[in-house]
Amino acid sequence: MENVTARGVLFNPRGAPLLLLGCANPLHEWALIRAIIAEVEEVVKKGYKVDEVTVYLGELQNVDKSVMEAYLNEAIPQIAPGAQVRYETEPARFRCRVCGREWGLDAVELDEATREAIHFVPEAVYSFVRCPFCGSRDYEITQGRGVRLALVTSRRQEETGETR
Amino acid sequence: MENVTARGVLFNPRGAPLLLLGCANPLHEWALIRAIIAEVEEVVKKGYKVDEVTVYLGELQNVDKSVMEAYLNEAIPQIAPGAQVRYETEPARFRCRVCGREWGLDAVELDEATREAIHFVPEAVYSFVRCPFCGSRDYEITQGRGVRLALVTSRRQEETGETR
Amino acid sequence: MLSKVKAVVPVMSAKGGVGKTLVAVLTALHAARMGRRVGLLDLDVTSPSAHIALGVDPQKLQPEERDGVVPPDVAGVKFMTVAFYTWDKPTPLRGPAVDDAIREVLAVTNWGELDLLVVDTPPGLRDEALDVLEYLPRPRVLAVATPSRLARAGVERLLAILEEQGLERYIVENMAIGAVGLEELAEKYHARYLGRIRYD
Amino acid sequence: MLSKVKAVVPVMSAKGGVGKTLVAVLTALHAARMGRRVGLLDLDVTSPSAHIALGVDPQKLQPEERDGVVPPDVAGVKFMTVAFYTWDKPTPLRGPAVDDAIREVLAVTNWGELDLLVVDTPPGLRDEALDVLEYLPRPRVLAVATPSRLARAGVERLLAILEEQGLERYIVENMAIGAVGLEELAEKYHARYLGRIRYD
Ligand SMILES: Nc1ncnc2c1ncn2[C@@H]1O[C@H](COP(=O)(O)OP(=O)(O)O)[C@@H](O)[C@H]1O
Ligand SMILES: Nc1ncnc2c1ncn2[C@@H]1O[C@H](COP(=O)(O)OP(=O)(O)O)[C@@H](O)[C@H]1O
Ligand SMILES: [Mg+2]
Ligand SMILES: [Mg+2]
Ligand SMILES: [Mg+2]
Ligand SMILES: [Mg+2]
Ligand code: NI
Ligand code: NI
Ligand SMILES: [Zn+2]
Ligand SMILES: [Zn+2]
Repeated sequence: MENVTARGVLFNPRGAPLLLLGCANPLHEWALIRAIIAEVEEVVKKGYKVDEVTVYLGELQNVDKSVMEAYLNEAIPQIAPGAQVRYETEPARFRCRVCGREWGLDAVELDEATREAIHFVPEAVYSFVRCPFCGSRDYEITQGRGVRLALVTSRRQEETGETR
Repeated sequence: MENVTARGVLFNPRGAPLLLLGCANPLHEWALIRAIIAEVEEVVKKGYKVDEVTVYLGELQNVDKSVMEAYLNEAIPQIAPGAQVRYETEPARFRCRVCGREWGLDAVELDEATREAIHFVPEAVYSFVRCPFCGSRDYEITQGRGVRLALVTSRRQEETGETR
Repeated sequence: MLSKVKAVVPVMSAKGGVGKTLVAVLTALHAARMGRRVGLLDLDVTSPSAHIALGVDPQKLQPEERDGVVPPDVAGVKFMTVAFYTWDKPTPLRGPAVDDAIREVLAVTNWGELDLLVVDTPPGLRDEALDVLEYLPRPRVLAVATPSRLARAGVERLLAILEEQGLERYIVENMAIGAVGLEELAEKYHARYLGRIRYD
Repeated sequence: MLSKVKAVVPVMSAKGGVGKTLVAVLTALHAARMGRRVGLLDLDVTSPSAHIALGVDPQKLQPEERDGVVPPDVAGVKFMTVAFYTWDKPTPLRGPAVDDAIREVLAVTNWGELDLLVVDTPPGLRDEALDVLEYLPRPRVLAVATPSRLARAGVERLLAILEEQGLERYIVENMAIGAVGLEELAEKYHARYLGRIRYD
């Protein structure tokens, strides 16, 4: 058993052949779904058996969970037979590098246009939000940024032996 | 009991009044010693009792351990009575962001002038060393960079109550 | 979503103010006028300025949500910038946040089929430059240089990295005033010299 | 070791190539000629260039180890740069490494008593700019700007941040060619306008 945790949004930057489900979805979430599928495919191609896929949905980016579920619950069993798919919502937390204090999204006010901008690029938060305690823009998003994946995998039987 | 771990070299950037031991040491290590002392002082001033100070000495920077010991074994008990001081040498490890492989200093060759440059600013390693597997300069120093401090502290009796 | 993009040309330099943004924008506009399917991506995520050179207001022009995010068309160029989301507000970012923003933009932008994707970048050998080399498929780097002595060390450092990574590299000399050219630099680092642009 | 430094003046701009390095070097040299005890620190750790403007070879000139690292004297200015350790080799660094390098340099440099420490910085709102605001005591920022339209958004973003952080701020206009000045920008962000430097 092995735990593969990847940071940030996952995608195959070198452009693996894209996938299945020939339907054009009108949402930007579709690109994130594709990125997740490409990542799982990549791990399968490397010879791992995927036992569990956990999709963390960060509160900051606020993606449409029902859209994610609708597609991923269909697609993942196709490319990783037997894999369990779980979803977890992660509250957004920030820690200031200047004063050291922490806060969540409930401590700040965001209008509709700002929420929309952050939905597409979560780092847009740095344009709109300052530390509520000291006013600094030098803070970290410690959790709940965007879409994140954790995979529990095992080596496939026929592939065991030396790992490169 | 509480564990305060700080990353990187520690120093008080805003320039707390500097310390004791009125002797001018001919080595650059002295500046690092001062930074450690300032950090411990700061924690004591905040009302913590320091039970243990661990000084990690990274293989990459290769500081003179005997100089560190000579001064810190004297100074730390003065500012943090009862504190145990420990030293640990940390081997340098690198992980490539491009090919994912890891290596240590034994995998690379460095001449005297290069070692000297890295001794003063460990990040100079990026000027001289590339990933031995794929040639990339895009790698992380995962451990053993430079001088690092870990403190084990407890709240002082008279100060317990609300923490700010 | 770069799988249907034929050529990726990042415009780079270790030094700022040498004309990267101007060269990137003019290259994209020129290619579009020649009938190529071309995209322009501003990866200067903390100080985007390609939209200013293009003369568009990032708050008015917005990408469409269609199987990802489809960049709007500006004078025949598909244009993408984080300024669509950060507007012209100050957006100071530390390295990991720059990297995350760039990964996000690359993951969600739906370029469709392109003959050429021009990528504007900020100066310096920082996360953005490393991300360009790490995430973009077969980058053919256009190094922008000026004849100035202060700029020269910067170009040399960039060309040295491109050469050691075995990447295709081209030099454009911008704001040429006198006669001293950068041809020998091109020769030293085996880059192709594409010629010079005069000072206005 | 900045405890005996009276004034810290970082020279900054969100845009590159506006003359930060030149302004920083000239300011330091001028102050030294006026009899001030002055230091110059190049915080452009991935593309240092102050040594080039000063005309020194970083491999020949080296700091002394004495109670830390004592910057060598160049024309009356105590000068410190990572180029003493990276020479002119390419040194691409991601954000956390930039931050570590800056902390290391600040921790080990023994400036002694100074009236003025001038700090050259790279362009952009990145780790270096955030470190300047976080680690340097009471920074009095000198924002360098040019009249160019592309540069203007950058200055505005920098001044907005300095104002919201309540920091002292000054503007110098460099490479002024025409007549349009930046005085109204200074007014808008309550910065002191220090005048302009003509194009050469
Ligand atoms: N060939 C040129 N002649 C005159 N001005 C130029 C030329 N190229 C660029 N500039 C000006 O120089 C400045 C910097 O150009 P820019 O494209 O923003 O550089 P960078 O993106 O490298 O920072 C801008 O004001 C731009 O208008
Ligand atoms: N007032 C000026 N007149 C003519 N050239 C200048 C002037 N100020 C700067 N330069 C030139 O512009 C270029 C960029 O200057 P530099 O100080 O390196 O900018 P930065 O540090 O902001 O990147 C250099 O080649 C420099 O010699
Ligand atoms: Mg630019
Ligand atoms: Mg832009
Ligand atoms: Mg400069
Ligand atoms: Mg320098
Ligand atoms: Ni969406
Ligand atoms: Ni030493
Ligand atoms: Zn704060
Ligand atoms: Zn590698």
